[in-house]
Order: sequence, then C-alpha cells, then structure tokens
Amino acid sequence: MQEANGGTPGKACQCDGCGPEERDGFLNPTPVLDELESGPWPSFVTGFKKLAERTEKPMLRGVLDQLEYSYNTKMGYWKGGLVTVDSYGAGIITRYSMIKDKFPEAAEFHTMRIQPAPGLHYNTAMLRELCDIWEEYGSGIITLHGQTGDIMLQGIEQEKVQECFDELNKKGWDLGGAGAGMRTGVSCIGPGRCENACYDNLKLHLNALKHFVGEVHRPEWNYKLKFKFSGCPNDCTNAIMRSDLAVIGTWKDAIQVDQDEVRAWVDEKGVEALVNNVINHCPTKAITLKDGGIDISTRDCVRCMHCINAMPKALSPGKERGISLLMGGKNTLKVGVNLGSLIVPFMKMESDEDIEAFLELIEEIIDWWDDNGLDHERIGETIERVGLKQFLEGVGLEADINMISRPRDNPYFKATY
Amino acid sequence: MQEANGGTPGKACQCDGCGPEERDGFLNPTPVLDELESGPWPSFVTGFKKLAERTEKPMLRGVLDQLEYSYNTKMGYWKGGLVTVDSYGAGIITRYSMIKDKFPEAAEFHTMRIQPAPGLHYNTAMLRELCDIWEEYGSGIITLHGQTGDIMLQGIEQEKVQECFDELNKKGWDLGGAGAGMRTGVSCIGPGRCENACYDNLKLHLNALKHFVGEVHRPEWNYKLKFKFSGCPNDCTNAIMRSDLAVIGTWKDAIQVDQDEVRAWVDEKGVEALVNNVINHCPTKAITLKDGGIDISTRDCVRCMHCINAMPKALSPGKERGISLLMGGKNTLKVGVNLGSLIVPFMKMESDEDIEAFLELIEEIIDWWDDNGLDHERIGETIERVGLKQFLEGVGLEADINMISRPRDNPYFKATY
Amino acid sequence: MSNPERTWKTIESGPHTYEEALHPVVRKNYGRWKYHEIPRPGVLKHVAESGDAIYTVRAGTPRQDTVDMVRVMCDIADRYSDGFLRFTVRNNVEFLTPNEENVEPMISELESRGFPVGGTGMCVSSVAHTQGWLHCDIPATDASGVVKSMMDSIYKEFKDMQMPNKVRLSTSCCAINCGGQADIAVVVKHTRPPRINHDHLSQICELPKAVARCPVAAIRPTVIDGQKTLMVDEKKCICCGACFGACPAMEINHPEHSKFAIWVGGKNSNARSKPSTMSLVAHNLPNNPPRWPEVTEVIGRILTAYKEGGRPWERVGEWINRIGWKRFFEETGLTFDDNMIDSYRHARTTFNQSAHVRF
Amino acid sequence: MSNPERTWKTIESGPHTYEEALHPVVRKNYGRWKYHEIPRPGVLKHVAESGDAIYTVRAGTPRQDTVDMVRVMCDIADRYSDGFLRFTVRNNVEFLTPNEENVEPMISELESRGFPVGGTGMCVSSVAHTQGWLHCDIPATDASGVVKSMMDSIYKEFKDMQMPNKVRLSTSCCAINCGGQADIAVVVKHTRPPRINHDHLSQICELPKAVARCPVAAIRPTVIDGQKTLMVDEKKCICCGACFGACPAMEINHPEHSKFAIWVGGKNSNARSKPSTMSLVAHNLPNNPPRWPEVTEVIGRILTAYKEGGRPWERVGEWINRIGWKRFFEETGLTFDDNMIDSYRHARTTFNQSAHVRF
Ligand code: SRM
Ligand code: SRM
Ligand code: SRM
Ligand code: SRM
Ligand code: SF4
Ligand code: SF4
Ligand code: SF4
Ligand code: SF4
Ligand code: SF4
Ligand code: SF4
Ligand code: SF4
Ligand code: SF4
Repeated sequence: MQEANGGTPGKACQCDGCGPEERDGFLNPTPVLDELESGPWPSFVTGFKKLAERTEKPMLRGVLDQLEYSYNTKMGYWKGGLVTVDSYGAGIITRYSMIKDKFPEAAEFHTMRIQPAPGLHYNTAMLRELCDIWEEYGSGIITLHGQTGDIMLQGIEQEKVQECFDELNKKGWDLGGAGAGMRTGVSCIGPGRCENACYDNLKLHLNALKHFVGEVHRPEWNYKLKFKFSGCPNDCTNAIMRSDLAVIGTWKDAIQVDQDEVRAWVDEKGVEALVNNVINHCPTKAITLKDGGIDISTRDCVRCMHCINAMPKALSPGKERGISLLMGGKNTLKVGVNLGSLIVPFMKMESDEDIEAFLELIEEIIDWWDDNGLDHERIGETIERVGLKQFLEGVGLEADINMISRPRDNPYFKATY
Repeated sequence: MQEANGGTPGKACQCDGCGPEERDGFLNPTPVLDELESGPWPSFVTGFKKLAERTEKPMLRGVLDQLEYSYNTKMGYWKGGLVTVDSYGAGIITRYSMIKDKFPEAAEFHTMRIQPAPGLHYNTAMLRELCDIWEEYGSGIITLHGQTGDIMLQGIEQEKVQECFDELNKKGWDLGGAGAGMRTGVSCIGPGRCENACYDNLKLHLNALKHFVGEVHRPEWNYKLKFKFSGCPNDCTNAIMRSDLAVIGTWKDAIQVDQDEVRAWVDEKGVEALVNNVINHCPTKAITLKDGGIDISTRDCVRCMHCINAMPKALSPGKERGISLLMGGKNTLKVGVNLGSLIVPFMKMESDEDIEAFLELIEEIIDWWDDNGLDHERIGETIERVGLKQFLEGVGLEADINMISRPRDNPYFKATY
Repeated sequence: MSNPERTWKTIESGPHTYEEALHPVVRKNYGRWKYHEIPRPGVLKHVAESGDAIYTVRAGTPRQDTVDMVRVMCDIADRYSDGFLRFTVRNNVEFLTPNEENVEPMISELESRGFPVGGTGMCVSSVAHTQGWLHCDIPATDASGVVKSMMDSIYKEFKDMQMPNKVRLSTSCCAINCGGQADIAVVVKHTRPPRINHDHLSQICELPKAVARCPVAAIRPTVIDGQKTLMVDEKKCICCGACFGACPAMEINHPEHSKFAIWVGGKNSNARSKPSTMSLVAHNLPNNPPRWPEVTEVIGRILTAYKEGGRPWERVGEWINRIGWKRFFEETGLTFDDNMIDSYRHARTTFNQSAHVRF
Repeated sequence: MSNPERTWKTIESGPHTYEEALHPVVRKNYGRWKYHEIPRPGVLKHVAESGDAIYTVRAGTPRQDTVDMVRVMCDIADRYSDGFLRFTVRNNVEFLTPNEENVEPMISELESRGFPVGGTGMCVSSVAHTQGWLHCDIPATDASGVVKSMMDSIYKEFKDMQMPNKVRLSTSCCAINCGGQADIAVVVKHTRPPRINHDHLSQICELPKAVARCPVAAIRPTVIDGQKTLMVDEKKCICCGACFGACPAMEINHPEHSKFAIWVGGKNSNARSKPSTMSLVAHNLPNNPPRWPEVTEVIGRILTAYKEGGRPWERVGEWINRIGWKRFFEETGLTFDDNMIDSYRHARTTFNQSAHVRF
C-alpha cells in the first residue's frame, strides 16, 4: 500500500502547501473531494461536510479524511467484521478502518440496514423520528435507499448499536437483511399511485417479509434470497435481474380498451404515430389497425405493457389480474448476469388465502433449495445446475410452455422407458 | 437378439404360410418390405427387387432378406471393418453382416463413396459409364446422393473393390472421404443456373477438393472436416449447419434495383403484397416504401436475400461480390446441433489469386486445429473450447463485430495490463 | 489391399470435372443469369442476361436408386434435354432444356415412369435421409422406409406449391442425425441407456475411446469376473448413443426402447431470420415398420396447421415464432411435456427470461 | 452483543407498515387509478377512477444523504404535500399532493434548496449506485463521486424529457456490480490477477472457501515457507475478483490496474422486447478521481448518439438492435476489440451463427 498523503487526523492541516485558502472549521482540508462540490448535481461531499461542521462528530471528520486519502491513493481502506444486535445474526454491515493509525476517528463506521415501508412511503413524522434517533447514536449519514431497498444508516460505533436499534425498534423500525438469508424486499409504488398495478404488491411485500422475518434476522441458508415486487411487467423494481424471487403483476384476459379514448389519441397524435409508436412496437404483432383504431388479439398478446404505456388513457390491463413468479435473477458473480425466468405463469393474488398459498409455495421452494443447493449458490444457479425439470418435480409444479422460450434443440435427455 | 423369421436364404420360400400369391422368381418373399411398394412415391423396394430379378445377383437377394429380417426384428445387423484401395486410407464404407450364417449372401455389402462433379451435374455418357462399371463389379444399387454429397455405390465385395476402383478412376472418378480427414464437398448449382450466385462456387469447390485431395484419401486429422459451397446466403447446401467450412456467397455494395421491374411487380401484386411480403420481412427494416416503390438502405441491409427472393426480376445482389466464411457447423453429437458462425465477413473470390489466398487461409486454420484440437473434436468445438478470440489470434485474423451477435455480457476476461 | 498385378496408376483427381456435364446453354450463360420464374409446379424457367432461357423439370427419386433407374433417367435426358441432367442436394433429379416444347412431354414421361414431377417453390420437397438398416452399422430404424411412408402420405404437397414457404424434411436412423436439421425432422431417440455386452467389449473396443466419447462422463471402467470392462451410470446417461458409435458393445439399440422424436423449426437459410436450430415437439413415438403410421400422422398434423396458419414466406420456425409455442402445441394437438425443457449445455438460455406470457 | 441491562424486548416487525405513510388521497383511491400524464418534466399527474387527481413532484438527491438534508425534505413535504413523501427505486424523492397550485412553488423551493426537479418520462434519471471507498470493503473506486461527475455532465438530460425513451444508468465499484445492469452502466473491471498477501492469508481466510469461490478453478493450495497458502494460475484467472470477497488477502484491487468498463443495452422491463443483459462496449478506462473525465466522456458520446438516432420508445438496447452493433460503434466512435467477444459459459450463443453481415 502507498504512503499516506492525507492531512493529519483530528486537527486542521499544518502542512506548508495548503496556504491561506484553507477553511478554518472543524474539518481537515479535503481538496480532492472538494472538487466534487462544484457542478449542478447535489453533492454528497457538501452534504457530509455541512453535517460534520454542524454536529462536529469526529467520526465524520475521520471518514472524510480517509475518503480523501482513498481519492489520492485510489485504494479502499475498510475491512469487515461482525457486529449484531441481541438475538439477530444480520443487519449490521461492520466496517473497521484498515488504517486507523492514520485516521483514528474513522476506526469504526458500521451501517445499520433498516427495512422501510413497502413502496418507500413516509410521513414526515416517521422520518423526523428516524433522523433524530440516528443523529443521537450515529453519524447522521443516511442512504435513501440501498439497492436492495434498505434505509442505510451509515456510521455507528459498535457500542451504540444495540441502544440505537432499541430506540428505532420502539418506533416500528426493524433491521433488514444481510448474509445468507432472506433480504429486504423492494416494491414499486403500485396501487399507491399507479394505474398499472395488477395486484397489491405493498400488501404482499409486507406479508412476505413478515413471514420470513426470522430468516431475515438469522441467516442460515446457502446464500442470500431476494424478493422484489413489481405491480406490472414494466418491472419498475428491476425484479427480473435483481431478485431471486421476482413477483410481477400480470393479467389473463383481454386488455381493456376504451375506444373513445383510442379515437381521441389518434385525433391528437395521428395514425402514423399509432402505427409507428404503438402497433409496430408490439413484440408479437398482436395489434392490428382497424377502422382507424386498434384491435388486439388477446391470444397473441404476451402482456408486455407497451401499448398500455403508450396509450395510458385508452388501454389498461385486463380484469383477471394476478402475478407471475420469475426466479433466478442475480448479478454477475460466478455465472455472469442472470435474468430471472418464468416459473409460475399466473397466480391469483386477491384474498388472504391467495397470499397464504403463495407463501406456502415459496416455503416449498426454499425447502428444495435447502436440500439441493450448494454453499454460496443462488437459487437460480441451483436450478440451472440441477435442471429446471428436476426443480419443477421437486417443488411439485407442472411444466408449462411459458416457462421456456423454445423447446430443447438437442436430444440429450432420458425419457422414462 | 431375436429368433430369425425370414425366409430361407438362397431359394424361394418354402414355409407353409406363404400360399399361392407367392411370386415365383429369383427373390425370397419379403412380405413386410413389400408393403413399401404401394403408394404414389417411388419405392426403393420395387427398384431393388426389379434390379435383383433382372441381374440375379445373390448379394441383392441376401441384402433384401436381411433387411426384411430387420423390419421384423427392428434391429440392424451390419458391422464395420476396414477395406481400402491401394495407397488410400478412406473412401470405402465396409459392411459385414453380423448374421451371415442366416444370410450368407449378405456377408459383404461395402459402399464406395465417389466424388461427383461440383453441382451434381452429369451428362448421360458419364452416368451410363458409371452404371456399367458398377453393374459389372457391384450390386447395381446407387445412392444419388449421400448427405455429404457422394455418389454412393452400395454393395460390393472386398475382392472386387480395387478393380472396380481402377475402372472408375480411368473414367475420371475418384473416391470421396470418410474418417478423420477432408470430406467430399457439396455445391449448389450456383452460376450453372442461378441468378443469385455471388461467386463461382463450382470452380472453388473443384480447386479446394483437389487441393486437399491427399487429406481426403489419407485421413489423419483430429476428426472430419467438411466443405460446403453455397452461391448466396439462401444457402441451398445447408452449409451453415452441415459443414465445418461453409463458404457462402455475398456482396458488399448496394442491392441492384431495377425500378421498372419494381413498378411492374407492384402493378401486378399490389402495394399490400409489397409491404406484407417484402418490406415487413426484412430482418433489419432496411427497406422503406417510397413513392409506391422501395428504397433500400445499404448500411442496414444484412444480405439476408429475402427481398431478392421475393422480387427476383427487380432485385439482384450487388456488384462487389465475394464470399463469407462460416465455421463450426455440425450436427448433434456431443454438443448438440451447432450452426457455423461467421469467421471471415468478406473475401473476394474472382481470380486464381483469390482462390489461392483462400486455400492458404484454410491451411492456416487446419494447422491451428492440428495444434489445438483434441481427438474426435470438430473444429467448431475446438474454437468454442479454446475461445474465438484465441482462435483468431492463432490464425492471424482480425476481430470484427460481424463475427458476433453482441458483445459479451460478462466481465470475465483478462485484458492486457 | 495392395495388388501386385495392378497396372493402372491411380490418379488422385478428386471431384469429377463439371464443364463437360453442363448443358451448352448453361455453359454459354454461366454466371450470367438474370431471373427465374416457376411456370408450374416442378418446372423452373431461368432467363439469362443474353435473353436465353433454360427450363428445368424436377422429379422425385427414391434416392436409393439402381443402375436400371439411372439408365431410365439417362434415356429421358437423351430424349428431352440433350443428354444433360443433374441432381439437387435433396435427391431430386433435374433435366435442363432450352426447348420449352420439351417440357410437357418430359413431364408425362417422367410421371409414367414413376418419377413424380414437383418439389419446386413453396412445396414439401423430398426428404433428406440416411442409411438405416439397409447399410449403417448403428441404426435403430430404417430410413428409406420411413421416407417412402412419409412421402406417400404427403405426396400432394410435393406436387403442389401451396405451402407458405418451402418445407424441408429430414429423417435419421439414429440420434447422430446424418439427415441434418430441417423444418420438420424425424429422428430416432433412444430412451434406455446402453446395455453392455461384456463378452464383446474387451475384444472389439478400445475402452478409453468409449469412455472419452461420452459427453456426460457416464461411462466408467470397472472389472467383472476379473476382466476389465465398462459400466454405465444410468443416472447420468442421457441416451445419446455416442458410445455405440465408438464401441458396438455399448448396445443402445432396442426394438422397443428406441423411439422416434419429431423436431420442428430448423432453418438453414439466411433469408429474413437468422438460421435456427430445430426444437423437440414430440417423442416416444414407436418404431413401427414398415409404415410408421404414428410418425406420419404427426408430420401430417404439423403440415396441416402450418399450411393453414403460416403467412407467405414464413418458414415453419418463423410461423411458430410469430404465433408462439403455446399456440403451436394447441394448433397441432401435440402435447408439451417437461422432457422438452432443455437440460443441456446452454439450457439457461432457453428459459423464458421475461414476464412475457401467453394464456 | 447480548446486553444484560436491556429492558426493551425486540419486536421482529420486519418492514415498517405503510398505511400511515400514504397520503389520504392515495389511501382513498388505493388501487383504483385510471391514467397518468406528465404535465411537465419532473411532475406526474395521476387521475383516479373517482376523478381525484394527485400530482407528484420528483427531485434528485445525492442518495448519500444526511439527517439535515432529510429534514429539509420533510420541511418541504410539510409545506406542500401534507407531510407525505416517498422515494423512488432510483433515489429520487417524490412529493404527492392533490393541490395543483402547490406544484410550482414546491418546484421553486426544491430547486433553490439544491434538489433538481426532473427524472420523469423520457429522460436520464438518477444513477443506481453503490458504496465504493466510502463504505465497502472490496471496492476499487468510489461510487458517489462517479455519480456526481456523471450527473453534473448530463444534468440537462435529467431535467428534460428529450430522450427516445427512459435511460437508466448505474455504476458499481467492483465487478460484482451491486448497482445492477442498466441502459448504460459504469463498472469496475480488474485487469490484473490478484496478488496474494501470504502473510495475511492463513490468518484471515478459510483456504477452501477462497478456492471454492473461483469460477474457473484458478486458485490452488500450495505451501510457501512451510506454510499452507494459495496460488493463482494467472493463465486461467479471469480477474473477476470473486476470491477477494471471500478472502481479503487475494488482493485484486490496484490503483492502476483496476479500470473502468462501460456497458450498454441492459433492460429489465418487459415492454416490447424481452428484458436483456447489457454488453461491454468500452474498457480499460482509467480510474481517475475525483472527476473521472474519461468515463463521463464515453457516457456522453453514447447518450448523444442514442438521442439522435433512437426512435420513440426504443430503449438503448433496442436502438442498437435495430441499427446493429457495427453502426453503434461507428456512431459512438468507440472501438470494438477482441476482448468484447464473449469467452464465458454461453459464449457460443453469442457468435454470429448466420451469414447476416453488415458492411
Ligand atoms: C449496500 C449495497 C450497495 C448500495 O450502496 O446500495 C451493497 C453492498 C454490498 N454488496 Fe451488494 N449491495 C447492495 C445491493 C446489491 C444488489 C442490488 C439489489 O439487491 O437489488 C446486487 C445485485 C443483485 C443480486 O442480488 O445479485 C448485489 C450483489 C452483490 C453480490 C453478488 C451476488 C451474486 O450472487 O451475484 C455480492 C457478493 C456476495 O454476496 O458474496 C454483494 C456483496 C455486497 C457487500 C456485502 C460486499 C461484501 O461482500 O462485503 C457490500 C457491502 C457494502 C457496504 O459496505 O455496505 N452484493 N448487491 C446494496 C445493499 C443495500 C441494501 O440493503 O439496500
Ligand atoms: C452415408 C451418410 C448418410 C446418407 O445416407 O446419406 C452417413 C452415414 C454415416 N454417418 Fe454421417 N453420414 C452422412 C452424412 C452426414 C451428415 C450430413 C452432411 O454431411 O451434410 C452429417 C451431419 C453434419 C456433420 O458433419 O455433423 C453426419 C453426421 C455424422 C456424425 C456426427 C458428427 C458430429 O460431429 O456430430 C457421425 C459420427 C461420427 O463421425 O463419429 C456420422 C457417422 C456416420 C457413419 C459413418 C456411422 C458410423 O460411425 O459408422 C454412417 C455410415 C453409414 C453407412 O453405412 O454408409 N455421421 N453425417 C452420409 C454420408 C454420405 C456421403 O458421403 O455423401
Ligand atoms: C436446386 C437447389 C440447389 C441445388 O443445387 O441442388 C435449389 C435451387 C433453388 N433454390 Fe434453394 N435449392 C435447393 C435447396 C435448398 C436448401 C437446402 C435443402 O433443401 O436441403 C435450402 C435451405 C433450406 C433451409 O433453410 O433449411 C434452400 C433455400 C432456398 C431459399 C430460402 C428459403 C427461405 O425463405 O428460407 C430460396 C429463396 C426462395 O425460395 O426464393 C431458395 C431458392 C432457390 C432458387 C429459386 C434459386 C434460383 O433462383 O434458382 C432455386 C429454385 C428453388 C425451387 O426449387 O423453388 N432456396 N434451397 C436445391 C433444391 C432442393 C430440392 O430438390 O428441393
Ligand atoms: C417511481 C417509479 C417506481 C417506484 O416505485 O419507485 C416508477 C414509476 C413509473 N414508471 Fe417505471 N418507475 C420507476 C422505475 C422504473 C424502473 C427501474 C429503475 O429505474 O431502476 C424501470 C425498469 C428499467 C429497465 O427496464 O431497466 C421502469 C420501467 C418503466 C417502464 C418501461 C420502460 C420501457 O419502455 O422499457 C414504464 C412505461 C413507461 O415509461 O410508460 C414505466 C412507467 C412508469 C410510470 C409511468 C407508471 C405509472 O403509470 O405511474 C411511473 C412514472 C414514470 C416516470 O417517471 O415517467 N416504468 N421504471 C420508479 C422511478 C425511478 C426514477 O426515479 O427514475
Ligand atoms: S411496475 Fe407497473 S405497477 Fe409498478 S410502478 Fe411500474 S408501471 Fe406501475
Ligand atoms: S401488451 Fe404488449 S404484447 Fe400485448 S398487445 Fe400490447 S404491445 Fe402487444
Ligand atoms: S445458394 Fe443461392 S446461388 Fe446457390 S442455388 Fe441457392 S439461391 Fe442459387
Ligand atoms: S437482403 Fe434482406 S436485409 Fe437486405 S434489404 Fe433485402 S430483406 Fe433486407
Ligand atoms: S443417422 Fe445414425 S444410423 Fe443413420 S446413417 Fe447416420 S450414423 Fe447411421
Ligand atoms: S448413451 Fe451417451 S450418455 Fe449414455 S453412456 Fe453412452 S455416450 Fe454416455
Ligand atoms: S459493487 Fe462491489 S465494491 Fe461496490 S458496494 Fe457492491 S460489493 Fe462493494
Ligand atoms: S480473480 Fe476470479 S478468476 Fe482470478 S483467482 Fe480470483 S476468483 Fe479466480
């Protein structure tokens, strides 16, 4: 590792080179980071610096110093560890500075992952409470939100973790996931604002994550398992790529067409726009131009959402709504990015029984994974290794042509004889 | 193996069941095979029987008897062996009956693979000569043609092979390939009749197979290597799937358009046909409807042939013609069917120097395969195992985006550092 | 094979030359053709830049021909096409003549001699096929007999041009599939792992070769009665039959357990869509000589549905891609089952990695 | 961690409940929305079946926020949206109000407090990003700094809606890519195999775990100075960095040799085309803090070409699929090289298995 060239921790810089432009505040100079303060986009550096100057938390100074040092040396200096709260095995991402001799104020910088409400909805009272507790125990840095959907309270020392958690927990907040267990979920805004929502994803999210709350806190599977809940195939949560269990709203019957609104749309934008921007973009040519309007062949429609997106006033999903379950999404590690694939083409999701049936299926799936998976193997990798057919047999699902894009092109299987 | 239930070899059937409808000729009864004599499609059984009755060759009777037996027992009864002609190591497919006790007349039934003229052209003198020699030494059964493009003279005994070959060779015929060497090539009719031919595939075929004639006759590579020569991307020889080296005609400049003929076409078939059957089928939307005719954006055209096929009078390939080389086509064994992939996007193929440059490249490629391939590994499998990039480096070709359908979606490579 | 009395010195000439096999009108216009038309099924008319025209009459053959049959073809060529003829890559015979008036008489004569005229344009052409029980050493069925049965049942489609586009068929007598892929292909599919003939094994096979041939490492060396031999892990074995090609003691063929599978959507041409491999749509059909009715029945169903539903120029696979696999199974009445889900090397890439779904 | 003096008994409640966090108008019309419009950039109008309308004002944040910033957002929500706000999956903050007259003042206030209003419709929205040097234990770069630099340079595209379709960006500080795939993604790409810190290795790592983590079996146990340790076969190693996650002694990060790569065409939505993975189009870009100009320059080129050439509704990958990769490289001025040819598990499926070719 390179030599240090950051400022002396804990006090204003005393080198010769800094000169008179040096700010006379709580923080040490961070000339490189400061370059990220210009430009129109909001600057996290400015935010951190203001927070530090106001609160004078040494941890903030130390972390900024270490970050400045990283910007100079182009290396990171955090190492992991293990910190938890009572009876939990996960939810805190532990960070110790590898160069705490240089930056003792940065010695500890742990993150608490907190599960927000599905859909990332807040009222200001909740949020202010959260801020107050966090300012009391932690650094005051909040990430809204982590890519897995957590509120990330970044920067706390080990000795304050339990107390901070207790205060948060009293206000209805609980830790999110980490390690080889169930992870925090993500939902799009869904029925909270969106006309496309085909099921109540916020409700299912809440139920599912409550159901698996033990597995969030005490991870003991092969590897992580992520849920994401998108209200429709637009998949505003990126569920297909970013979650092992992608729950995506869909419908079975015909798209609802308001022919008056279709006409209004065509009157406004023209037939050319209808053809070029709607009809020609249908992936299966399910839409035909008819009497200056459109005709959708339900049998050919694959529920891609495009025509509905393009004509939101005129078209909406059908009435027989529910979910599709896709499985196996994950990112690059080991196998290269894996998009989830369709496992359950359709399932109703209206009543509490529907939710229960869904959760039972997920339990079944996890049991199978427990039996068949290897260490550090995501469920999509297990399915691929063991075989989709074998997986379906294992969890008792029937094969459906929708699960694949085409039948096999090789004869390499053993049929029963 | 099941019990025999065929007729007694060598004489008319003497069982009780045959009854009076039994034909009183040279052959034994073949009641099951005879069911293949009805129906409108020409019957190979009828052909064989007629030949046998006329020539009274015992081998034909034996082979029909054994075939009848196969039809009854649903099993095959040939085994391989090794028969060659002087100084050759391949070209004869050797067949001995596994049940020659039962059918002694079928004891030997070897096939001589003969390389026809490129394009499968004949004059009747050539063909009659071939028939006469074959009737003299062999069974008189001819397959026109084998899937690799050979004339297959089927049914000869080992002791007659050399003499038969000598007679054939005197008339300009030579053996085709077998085993781990260069195989017989296939060409479409090309410039011999087709307006789409983008190079003289018959000439290249002749030159290439003459160039590798030693490797046809004395196989010593890892595995077989097949050439197929299609005059254009319609690929009437199935080169992409059936050959390791698929030489497919193509062009670089704009499609030649005869606007008068376009108009005539539209006048006859209508604009709707133009849109539905031509424009909408272009894979890259390179064609636009313009003033009731068409406009082709050369930059977007991928030389698929469709528009030219649909409007043969109006459109033809450009003037700057040559070949693409695709490599790696093969069928199912081990890897599942493998379509060849583009290796050389374009190469001129007009002069003898062009042919020489081409053959040099192929030599280079074969050298690389010799060094890098494993036993019984087709060259496409070797490329896949070693890596396309490594292959290109190995043979000194430059990477071209046309070689792939998309850049990689994983970061798993080691760049130079 | 060396023969001391031999006097002829071999000329390693490779392919036969072609110049003398080309009709003079072809030679004259070689490489300078302008366009073609299909005046009627079985007949092509090619017009050259020079204005010359040549007519081609195409007819089906059994492929497993005889010298007698070939001589008949020669007679016809001598009579109507100046002594020139050729064969297509699909076993059809073609007679090329510049004389339009020869076309109709030639057709009559071909038909009367049993060679059906057709196989052009948007038709079902002859079947690319293989050796089978007639000649191969590893077949599970016959090939010519299957072809004869199929072509009898779809004879009309060979002679007409009423399909949405060309339909190429193939059939193969083992999973190796020398017949190649096609719009609709009929290929043997073994269902039972090979039984090892331990008595023969060590005499006729190189053990390591057989082991190396297995794509899934299901074959292991073992010792039985003190003799080195092989065993097959039936759990792993995918019944590909590759070992049988290397070693005849790996007995994969079985009168009952070697079945037929039907594949669709293979396309080799680059027209419109890229070439594509074919997909499994039926299997476990019995090997039922001499007429294989179960096989021809499935072929018929697929052709009927395609003929009805395909749009002009759509090949079988393109038609299916448009209507979707779900509808393909509905319209043909075939049954999708879990064995059709890919489980081989690139299986992942065939999973439906989307929420696109059809009901 | 057990604390004997603790009095509070944990309630394992999981996610926070949402009912009380929904605006009353949302609660009333929950699940009964009819359509939406985008009256201007940064503002959505959703109309319910009941006739109620709710306006959303969306603004960018640095994501790495502070309690101070969040309190400012709360102030704004209290003033203009009845005390309700939410965040999008892309780190934007949203204020929902039924009062149209609140929209303009709210926008002014947001802008004046430094939160740019925009991110709706056919724009470039905020960047999905990760931890980097700020917090992660395995990063080769920072994430927030890269994002700030990128967004500064394309600020206008966040506030406008002039792209052919939505453009999603992401950036990640190691090859694991917690930022996920996107229309355009910026991800660290290591170029040098890990150097092993043998002193640390045995103390801090379980050797078999590190060995198991390697996707290409490049890590082997070895003994150095009598101590059990590991070695990397540099020929095999694909510089993925997976071992470093399991064992910090496998030092993959390097100030010079850890570079940036740019990826395009990732699409997760099912609209029109199926979702697709992204492709590598530039690499070996230097890790150049604090402003990474080489990276933002490439992003700019791609956006410019897409903005110009994309047709309405075409996402970046769909645009490229239409014009072809060859033209993509031409129009962006980027250079295709042989490292972009796939060499991993399903490489075969990315070869151009056709004669389709562009010149
Ligand atoms: C914090 C976060 C990035 C962020 O700034 O938002 C993050 C940070 C880390 N991720 Fe991640 N991942 C985060 C979302 C993701 C996502 C996106 C998602 O969930 O939607 C992915 C891609 C989707 C997926 O699940 O594959 C992701 C794929 C990974 C992987 C690779 C997993 C794989 O199988 O490919 C690892 C490596 C591992 O698990 O061993 C990983 C590991 C890590 C670790 C724990 C690195 C490590 O092993 O020490 C990082 C801790 C950083 C830190 O100091 O906090 N992280 N990680 C995200 C979690 C915040 C939250 O809880 O809300
Ligand atoms: C005769 C023929 C079928 C026919 O009736 O037309 C044939 C027959 C045999 N093929 Fe074939 N193949 C024939 C064309 C093909 C084709 C098609 C082509 O060449 O266009 C293929 C698929 C394309 C390809 O090359 O992959 C083909 C793929 C195979 C394979 C699998 C190769 C692979 O790598 O996948 C084998 C097995 C092997 O080589 O070990 C094989 C092996 C065989 C053997 C030699 C079986 C054996 O190992 O003993 C067969 C000998 C049959 C016999 O008794 O004559 N045959 N074989 C064709 C050769 C005739 C000719 O010379 O004209
Ligand atoms: C004679 C023959 C070449 C030869 O030298 O033997 C040939 C000749 C012609 N082919 Fe072909 N094709 C011939 C086998 C093929 C094959 C290979 C095969 O059948 O095994 C293919 C690839 C099949 C595949 O994709 O699997 C083939 C794919 C085409 C196509 C592309 C069809 C498509 O749309 O996908 C065309 C274009 C067309 O139909 O206009 C074509 C067009 C033609 C044209 C029209 C070319 C021309 O302008 O002369 C010729 C007359 C076609 C006709 O019969 O209507 N030819 N053609 C072959 C006749 C086979 C037969 O007897 O049935
Ligand atoms: C607020 C948010 C969901 C949430 O709960 O947070 C959301 C909200 C809407 N999305 Fe989305 N999408 C949101 C993230 C996404 C994502 C995920 C992401 O950005 O990481 C995707 C998938 C991206 C991908 O494919 O990689 C996404 C793919 C879509 C699409 C499909 C676009 C396409 O053509 O491919 C639509 C349809 C449309 O644009 O009309 C859509 C449409 C919409 C609509 C119009 C739905 C509606 O009727 O209300 C919403 C307003 C969109 C707008 O901003 O113009 N939303 N949307 C997310 C806002 C992110 C942001 O701040 O920029
Ligand atoms: S995923 Fe569908 S339901 Fe959810 S916000 Fe996006 S468009 Fe609306
Ligand atoms: S939802 Fe998609 S597939 Fe269905 S009709 Fe509309 S555009 Fe076509
Ligand atoms: S491949 Fe092309 S040149 Fe050859 S016969 Fe077919 S259409 Fe003509
Ligand atoms: S040859 Fe094919 S790609 Fe080119 S313009 Fe014609 S139809 Fe389009
Ligand atoms: S398909 Fe199999 S059985 Fe038939 S000829 Fe080819 S190798 Fe022989
Ligand atoms: S049949 Fe195939 S999979 Fe089975 S043992 Fe033989 S080679 Fe292996
Ligand atoms: S992308 Fe890598 S370095 Fe960045 S947060 Fe995720 S695991 Fe850490
Ligand atoms: S960087 Fe990746 S490929 Fe290289 S040794 Fe580590 S785990 Fe293996």
